[in-house]
Formats: sequence, structure tokens, C-alpha cells
Amino acid sequence: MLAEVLLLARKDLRIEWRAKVALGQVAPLTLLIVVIFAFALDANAPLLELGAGGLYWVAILYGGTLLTQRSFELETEDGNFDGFRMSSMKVHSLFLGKALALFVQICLLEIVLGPAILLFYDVQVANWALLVTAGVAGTMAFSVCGVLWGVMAAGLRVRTTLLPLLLVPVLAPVLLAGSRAFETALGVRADAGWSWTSLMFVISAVHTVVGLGAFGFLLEES
Amino acid sequence: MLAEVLLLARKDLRIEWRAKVALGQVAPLTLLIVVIFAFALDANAPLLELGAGGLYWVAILYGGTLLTQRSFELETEDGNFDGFRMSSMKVHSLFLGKALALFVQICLLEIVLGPAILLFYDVQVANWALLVTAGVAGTMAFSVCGVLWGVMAAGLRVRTTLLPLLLVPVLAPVLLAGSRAFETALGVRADAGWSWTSLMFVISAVHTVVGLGAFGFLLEES
Amino acid sequence: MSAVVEFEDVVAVTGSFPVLTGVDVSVNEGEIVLVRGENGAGKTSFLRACAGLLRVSAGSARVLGFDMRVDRRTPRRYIGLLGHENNLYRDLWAKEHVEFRAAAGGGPKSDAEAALAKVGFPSTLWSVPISALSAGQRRKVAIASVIATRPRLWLLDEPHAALDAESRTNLNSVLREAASAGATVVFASHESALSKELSSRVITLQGGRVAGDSGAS
Amino acid sequence: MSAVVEFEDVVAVTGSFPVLTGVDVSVNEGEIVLVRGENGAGKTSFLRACAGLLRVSAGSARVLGFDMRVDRRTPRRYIGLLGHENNLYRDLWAKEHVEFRAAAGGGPKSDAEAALAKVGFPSTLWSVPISALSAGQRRKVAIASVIATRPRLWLLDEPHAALDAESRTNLNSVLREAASAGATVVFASHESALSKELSSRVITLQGGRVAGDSGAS
Amino acid sequence: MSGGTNSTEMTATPATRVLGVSAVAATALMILLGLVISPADVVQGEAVRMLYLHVPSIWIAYGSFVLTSFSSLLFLARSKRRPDGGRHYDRLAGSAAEIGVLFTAITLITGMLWGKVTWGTYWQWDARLTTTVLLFVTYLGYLALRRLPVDPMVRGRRAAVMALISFINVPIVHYSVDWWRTLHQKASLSVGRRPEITGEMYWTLLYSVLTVTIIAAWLTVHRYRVIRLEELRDEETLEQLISSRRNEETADTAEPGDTI
Ligand code: HEM
Ligand SMILES: Nc1ncnc2c1ncn2[C@@H]1O[C@H](COP(=O)(O)OP(=O)(O)OP(=O)(O)O)[C@@H](O)[C@H]1O
Ligand SMILES: Nc1ncnc2c1ncn2[C@@H]1O[C@H](COP(=O)(O)OP(=O)(O)OP(=O)(O)O)[C@@H](O)[C@H]1O
Ligand SMILES: [Mg+2]
Ligand SMILES: [Mg+2]
Repeated sequence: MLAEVLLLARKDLRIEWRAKVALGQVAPLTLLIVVIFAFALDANAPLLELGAGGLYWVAILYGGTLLTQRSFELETEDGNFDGFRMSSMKVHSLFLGKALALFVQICLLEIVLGPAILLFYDVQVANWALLVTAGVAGTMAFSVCGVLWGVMAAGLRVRTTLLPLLLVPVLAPVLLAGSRAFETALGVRADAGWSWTSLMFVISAVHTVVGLGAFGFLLEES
Repeated sequence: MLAEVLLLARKDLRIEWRAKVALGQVAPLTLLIVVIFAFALDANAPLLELGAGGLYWVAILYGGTLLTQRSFELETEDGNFDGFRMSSMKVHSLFLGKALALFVQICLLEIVLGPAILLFYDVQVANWALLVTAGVAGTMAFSVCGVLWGVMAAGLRVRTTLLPLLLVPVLAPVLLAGSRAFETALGVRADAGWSWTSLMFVISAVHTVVGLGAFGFLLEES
Repeated sequence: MSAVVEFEDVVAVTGSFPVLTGVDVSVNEGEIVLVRGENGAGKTSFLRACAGLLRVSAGSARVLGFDMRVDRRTPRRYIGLLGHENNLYRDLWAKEHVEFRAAAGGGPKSDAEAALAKVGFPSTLWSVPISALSAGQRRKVAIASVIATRPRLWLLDEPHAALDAESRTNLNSVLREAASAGATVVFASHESALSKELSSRVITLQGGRVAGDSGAS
Repeated sequence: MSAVVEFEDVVAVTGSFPVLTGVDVSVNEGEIVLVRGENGAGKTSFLRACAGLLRVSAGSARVLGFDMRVDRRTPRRYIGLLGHENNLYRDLWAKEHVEFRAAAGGGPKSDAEAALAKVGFPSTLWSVPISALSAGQRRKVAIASVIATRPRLWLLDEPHAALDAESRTNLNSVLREAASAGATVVFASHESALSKELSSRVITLQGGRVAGDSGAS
Repeated sequence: MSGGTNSTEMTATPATRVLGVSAVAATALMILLGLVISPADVVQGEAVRMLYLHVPSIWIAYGSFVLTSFSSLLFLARSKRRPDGGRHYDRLAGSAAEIGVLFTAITLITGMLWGKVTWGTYWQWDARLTTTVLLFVTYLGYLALRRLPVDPMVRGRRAAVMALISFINVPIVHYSVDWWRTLHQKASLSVGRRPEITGEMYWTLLYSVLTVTIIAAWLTVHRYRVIRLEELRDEETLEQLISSRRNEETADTAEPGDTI
């Protein structure tokens, strides 16, 4: 099964490599959003420091949704969803493979965005371990949810707009948890950042379990 | 020419009517974004001073981008962009027709979003005339820019992700102007809301002129 | 008879690949020209160049009297193009779509019903969303859309594909009728039997240039 | 000989329209079956029902021994489907695509080159992105992808469309070879000459049901 | 196709009429209790009467969503094994979700009105309020998914998966007051942390819960039956469509050219 997961993920990542969507388009876009925000807040330094965690996750939410859309655009253009469904890979591999590729792509995004935020907003990291763990937890949650809802919307028309509608409410808790955890990691909030991080792991786990269980059903029909 | 503009706009709006994308999907989504945003930022209350006006326009920026994407998805799926380019309508009609349809759709969005924001943020309107004029000016700017950049991205692959990247920087000034104008209209800022509104009209005008002039070129290249 | 398409040593490039490598063709009004050739020979590219969708990067290209290197837009008004893809708005109903194309082409909406009838599209399906139609039915809608714009130059890329036997012969007679009314038809096809029967002239492409022309003058 | 497709009074619905209205068909191993019928007769729907992509809402449907009303997923492992659309990842290169499909079907990647050669896809185009290929070349990639998964049941929707004359006869021999090796081929086509020559049996659909079956037993 | 058991022509049966009548009666008593008999609150004054609608509504909504999730689970588990595909579980999930959304809306509305009176604004960016909106929108999305024009079994499965995921929101709403610092009242009824809830107010609240439960049950049953009737109607039109499509040949073979 691992071979299948890697095969699918590699295919997605190869396409990403060719088209450079995550790095070339979505990353600059999220950067831009962060900059605009900073500007809109009148570069009010203490305020920026407070908001950095939240804005980071808002930007990732936006970028991640775009990447999810793109990921399923691949699987639906030119009638491709039939091919996806006809694939003789195990459904679990399909789910995990798509999720893995999405995870890597969102990570790419974060590798660009993270340092940028640290720089622009002039924040100090108080707890690197927490920051990285929370980042990974949030990214996992994003990618797992993205794949689950991506395939839910995939067979349907109007998926460009339906997908965000389905995805955003589900990701909202991740957004909140991620922001709080980052705020702790950046030392601007005393709250228990680790428990927010665990919440994100729980969310990923729940969605993975649901995804593994339900992906078969979701693939059945368009 | 008016007949052509109306013909094209009516076609787009008929499809919207069938699929109910603006009202059924994008409007709830923007609502949701307003809610999530406000909540995420409320933890650090000063951020919310950005206020109703700013969030309104952020939400419209997001929703408007989705609607623009959708609008050009129609014109590109099934090789449709060839059809669009082969159309014997005048290029000006194509530009204005798409813009008109987009304008109406964004207006639909705003009719839902506006009252919701008034309610959620418990703000008082100090100047209705300004509010409505600024709303119209901003919407015009959004739809004109949307069409201009939509067609720019239309011939290309990976347009799902490219379009926002092109659109967001152009719309950022509209976002700022709209926010300031609304803040005046809502009585939370003494600034000259009318001059911000005129700025938006100027932006629309500039983009309309550029659009009318360049649409031919943009259509030529695939 | 005036020349509708006049290509001299036309070169066209997509990406950085030369899809047309020097095409010399002259098509006169009222002709029905079959463009044939292997897969990848350049038929589609040739038709797209005629329609002005593909930029001509060298040589001289005139279509309906317009120099395509100067103005590619105006002649499109008189051209009807049927591509490999159908160019349909999937959310519209079949009839709405043809009406839209007819009106966009400057004609009366009432042409739509006649055009749909001409291609044998059953009237029971007029109000069905295009996304629900079968492949052949969609193709018929696409052809009807071309018919409804009353082009002077018809550019058809594999018009027979996806159609059933009856509709194919029916399409042939529609095209013959158009040609006899003065329109010019250039079409690419792999259906040798049907297309030879239809065409008055056969151009063979190979490697992006003309390798044979039954009507070379 | 065991039955590969056994449909009894199969009804299938898309949207709320009955695309199959009671299909009775039984196809045996090694047969090459042509499914014909007018546009909209239900050929595509039938093939999709065989592939498990269309839910059977009444009747009994068994494919390769699996009850399609219970498990539509397992039999897909042994089925190769070529639809109207090509199901290609346009950003991949032709060879990469076929390799991916081969590997996804559990076979070795090395099948890809053989499959591409079989359909006559020129090796100079192996590393060209699919989006740059011509319509017929894409179709060949799609067919090669099916070949590379070595299906036991081939479901082909207008396999001849878009191919040039040579590739068509070539495809016929590929299919004949597959059938003689024990695979079963069910294909829909509007190319009467080519497909009659290929098929060992002809099923005619009309209005979503079987109107004629040359090999009815 | 038609595994219909009791294809009633009306949505009411004697049993549900009893349910309906008792709902009406209970409502009357609830109004009496809530508006007249129970005392005004020391702190909140008359506004506290909003409590008797506000709180039971959301509890019933929770209950409906539990029901939705439970029947979705059963639908997923059973749909393959049953001849009718276990459609009744799907129907139950759908009708319960509709009622849940309705009562969530009631909570939102009463909450906002109450907020205007006690906090001075309709809305506060408070965790409980926000999560409640999130819950509301999520289930609106669920209902939107149910309305998409695809095969009913397929739609049912998709919706069932979504229902299971959406349920996560319910505990989030409930515990939001503990997880975030909020303006909103903490959960109290069981522990009696809030001194205001005593005596008549306590009993009135309990009674309101009972009443709203009856109303919700009654509504759910009726929605279930309406959905069932719609399905029967769809099945009937489908039968007609099938037979007319089967007879297409008589119309079409009149044309020549189809010979083999
Ligand atoms: C739009 C505004 C509001 C919303 C969305 C809302 C939502 C909710 C929800 C979801 C619950 C159920 C808690 C649970 O048991 O899980 C609840 C309970 C409650 N709400 Fe509100 N509420 C709102 C406004 C208010 C206001 C303004 C007040 C009074 C000042 C209030 C007082 C209460 C009380 C007393 C309870 C019962 C708490 C308990 O015993 O558990 N709510 N509300
Ligand atoms: N980037 C590229 N690299 C290599 N070849 C390319 C590239 N772009 C286009 N081509 C080639 O250009 C040709 C385009 O031909 P065109 O689409 O006009 O063929 P056609 O005659 O219509 O074929 P068909 O019968 O298959 O439709 C193809 O052979 C294609 O492989
Ligand atoms: N919602 C609908 N309303 C009316 N008719 C519908 C609807 N959905 C599907 N159909 C009809 O169902 C049929 C589907 O047929 P199918 O695609 O299987 O045809 P086909 O035999 O493959 O045709 P072709 O040769 O054109 O590919 C079409 O006649 C189509 O018009
Ligand atoms: Mg071609
Ligand atoms: Mg078909």
C-alpha cells in the first residue's frame, strides 16, 4: 500500500514541479495577503505581533484551499475523475496519496510564508518545538480535510465554489487552534499551546479515520 | 452594442440563476469568513478596530475573486475560450457584458453580506448615501478588474491559482479605499469618505479604459 | 471566384514547436475542401490559423480578404469554427445555447430552432441542460451553433466524429447545401468514405505542410 | 466459457432520467462485442454501468462474477475503460502518464513503452506534455494507458474516433490480439465498416435497452 | 425499487395526531408557565423568559443532530445489505437535520434578541455564539448537499459522511464556554452553579424542554413522511419515464437507415 501512496503522491508532486503552482503562485499570493494586512493595520507593531499567528493561519487557510482546488482540478479535468475512480489502487491509498501530496505542497507554502511573517511582523519565537509541532499538526489537519472534502465536491459541478464552502467551516477550528498555539509559541499568550496542538492532531486523526472509512463511498458516484 | 452587452450578461446571469453559485454558495461562504475572522481577531480586540468596513471588503474580495473564477470557468471549460474569442461580438461588448454580469453577481453577494455585517457588528450607518455610493463604486472596480484579469488568465493553464495572484494586488487599493469610505459612512472615522469613493470610481474608470483598449489584445493571445 | 483562404508559406508556432511549417493553400468560394493527414500532421493547427486563433509567424495569410497578420479579429465575424472540443456552456439548455450563439453572431434567435432541426436534434431535448446530453447530442448542438451563425467560411474539425450514421449523411447534405449557397467549407476528417464523398477537393497535410492537393491550380 | 458481463433487466438513472431502461445482455469471455445505436441510445451509459461508474438501480448486474449492486469497486481492477474523454493528466508527459496508469494498475512501468509502441505513438513524443499533443495523439495515449493496465474486460467508447486510418486498423489488430489472449472487448462505435470487421457480435441499443443482438443465445 | 411499507397518502396518522395535539396543549401550558407563572429574574428581569425557548431549542437541535449522525451511521453500515438500500435511515437523517437547523435558528434568534436586551448588542464575538453560527452554517451546507440533483443513494452516502463529520461541532459548541473565556453563561443546569435557576424557573425550563421535544418529534415525523411521499412521487415519474423511453423505438424506427 505504501508503494501506491507514494506513486500517487509522486504523480501529484511531479505535476506541481512542472507547473510550480504552490511555490510560484500560491506562495506569493499568501505573502501578498500577509503584506496587505500588515499595511492595512498601519504597521502598528505591537498589533502585528499579536496578530501574526492568526494571520499566518488565515493565509494558510486561503492558500491551502486553493491548493486543494488545484489538486482536485487535476483529477477532474478531461473526465479524469473517471480515471481516478477506475484506478485499481486501494481506496486508502488514494486518500493517503492525495493527502500526502497536499501536505507536502502546503509545507512548501509554509516554508516560504513562515520566515516572511517572522520578518515582516518582527516577532520572536519563544518556543520552536511548539511552533514546528503546531505547524505540522495544522498542516496535517488541512491536508486531510482538504482531500476528504475535495473528493466530496469532485464529482459535482460548480466545485470551484462549493469546495471552499464545505471546507472552510471544517477548517475553522483548525484555524483557531493553530492561531492560539502559535500565539503561545511566539510568546504573546500564556495559554496552553500544546493542548491546542493536540486538538489539531485529534482533528486530523478524526478526519483520517472518517476519510479512510468513507473514501470508498465518496468515490462511488459522481 | 448595448444589445450585445445585455445578451452576454444575460447568458451569464441565466447560468448563475440555474446554478445559484453567488447566492447559494459564495454568499454563505463570505458570511462564514466574516464570522470566523471576527472571532479569530476578537481575542485581541484592538485588531477589530479594523472594523466592519474592512472585513466587509475583505469578504467581498474573497467572494468576488471566486465569482470571477467561476465567470471565466464558464468561458474556458469544454474549449469554450475559443468560442469566446471567435464570437463576432465587438470586443467592447464582451468586456462590458462580462463586467456587467459580474457586477450583478457581486451585488447579490453584498445584499446578503451587508445586512449581516450591520447586525453582527452592531454598527450604525451615519451616512447612507456614502455607504451605497461607495458600495457601488467598489463593486464596479471589482467587476471591471475581475474581467480584465480574468481574461488575462483565461487562456492559461493553472488559472485557478493564477487568477487570484493577478487580481489581489490590483484590488488591494480598492480594498483600502472601500474600507476607509465605509468607515466614514459608519461614522467611525472622520476621514473624507467621499474622496476614497472617488478614488474607487477613478480606479474603475482607469480599468475600464484599459480594459476597453486592451481586451482585443488579450483575446488574441491564447 | 474569389479566394477565401490564401496561405503562402505560412509558418505557425505553438510553445516553441512549429506546427505549420510552410503551408501554401488557396481555397475558393463555394469549395468544400477536405484536409486530411495523419494524427499530428497539422490539420487542427491549419484550421485554427484560418480562424485567426493561431498566430501566423511567417508567410502571408489572407482569409476572406483580411490579412491575418494585421487583423485577425474582423474576419471571425464571417467564420464558423467547430473544434475538437464542442465549446458549449454546459449549464445552458441546448436551445438556449444555440440561441445565444445565433444572437451573438448577429442573427435572429429564431435561427436556433431551424439549425437544431437541421442537424436532427430531437425537440424533446431542447430544454435539457447540455451537461446531461450524450456525446453525439452535444456535437449536434455544437454544429447547430455554427449553422445558426450563418458563416461564410465553415471550419470544421472532424465534424463527423461522435455522430451516428444517419446524422453523418445528414451533416453532409447540410454542408453541401451551404456550399451551394456560396459558403466555403474547409474540414478535417478521418472518415475517408464520408468525407471524400462530400468534398470537392482534398488537401493532404504532412509534417505541418501540404503534401498533396487534388485541386492545386 | 464463463460470462463476463451478465445484465438482466438493468435499469440505471442519472439525474432523474432513466438512461438504461432494462438491458438484458450476456457477454462471454473472449468475445469482441460492438454496441451500436443512435446518438443518445445509451451506449455510453451501458459501458459505464459495466465499469461500475453508473449505479444500477434495478435488475441484476454481474461483471466478471461480481455483483455490481454489492461491490462495484473490486471488478474495476480487471477493467480498462476508455471513455469519450481521454482521462489524461495534461501536465504529465505522454510516457509518464502511461507509466503512472500502468503502475496504478499494479503492473510494471516497463509496460508503458510497449503499450505506446503498440498504438503507434511515436517515441519522439514520449517526453512531450500531453497538453501539447494533437487530438489523435492524445487518444493514442489514452488507449495505451488502457493497454498498459492489461485489463480482462476492455470497455471502449468510440475507440476509433480521432485516430487516423492507419491507427484505426492497427487498433483493430491490438484488440483482436487481446481477445485471442482471453480478454473480452465491449466497444461502442459509429464507424460501421471498421467495427463490423472487428466485432464478433453486434448489440444494438435503442431507448436505453437492447433492440437487437446478433449473438443472442 | 419500491420497498414502500405504509405509503400513506397523508402525513398524519392517529398516533401523530395525538402527538400534534399534545404539542399544542403543551405549548399553551409552556406559554403560561414561561410568561406568567414563573417569576422575573433578579438580575435580568423579564428578559429571562427568553430562556425557556432559547435553551430547550438548542438542546433539541443537539438531539436532532445526534439522531442525524446515528441514522447516517446506520445508513452507511446497512445500505449495502438491504434491498431498499436502507433509505429510511437516510430520510430520518435528513428530516432530523432539518429540524435541528430550524431549532438552531430559533436559538440564534432568541439569543440575539436576548443579547440586545442584556448586553446591549445583537451580537458579541463570543466563542459560544460563533461556534453556534458555525454549527448552523455547517448543517446548512449539509442540507445543501442533500439537495444536489444526483442519484439518491449516492447523495445519501455523501450526506451521511458529511453528517458524521459535522457532528464534531456539537461538542465544540457545548464546551466552548469552558474552552474560551466567554460572556455567555456557562453550562449550569445540571450542577446548579447558577443561583438564578431555582424553583419555578427550574421546573419551567424542564417543562419547556419536554414541550419542545414533543414539537420537534412531531415535526420530524412529518418531515420524514413528506420526504417519503416525494420519493414515491419521484419513483412513479421514473416508472413513467422508463416506459416512455422504452417505447421510443416505435417513434424512431419509422425513420429508415437503421438496418443490420
Ligand atoms: C446569538 C446569541 C446566542 C447564541 C448563539 C447562544 C447559544 C447558546 C447555546 C448553543 C446554548 C446551549 C449550551 C449547551 O448546553 O451546550 C446556550 C445556552 C444558554 N444561553 Fe445562549 N446564546 C446566545 C445568547 C444568549 C444570551 C444573550 C443569554 C443571556 C444573557 C444567553 C443565555 C443562555 C443560558 C442561560 C443558557 C443555558 C446555559 C446552560 O445552562 O447550559 N444566551 N446558548
Ligand atoms: N511542444 C511541442 N513539442 C513537440 N511537438 C509538439 C509541441 N506542440 C505541438 N506539437 C505537435 O504539433 C502537432 C500539432 O498538430 P495538430 O494538432 O494540428 O494535428 P492534427 O493534424 O489536428 O492531428 P489530429 O488528427 O490528431 O487531430 C502535433 O504533432 C504535436 O505533437
Ligand atoms: N436529465 C435528462 N433529461 C433528458 N434526457 C437525459 C437526461 N440525462 C440524460 N439524458 C439522455 O440520456 C441519454 C444518455 O445516453 P448515452 O450518453 O448513454 O448515449 P450514447 O448512446 O452514448 O450516445 P452517443 O452516441 O451520442 O455517445 C441521452 O439520450 C440523453 O439525452
Ligand atoms: Mg486535430
Ligand atoms: Mg456515448
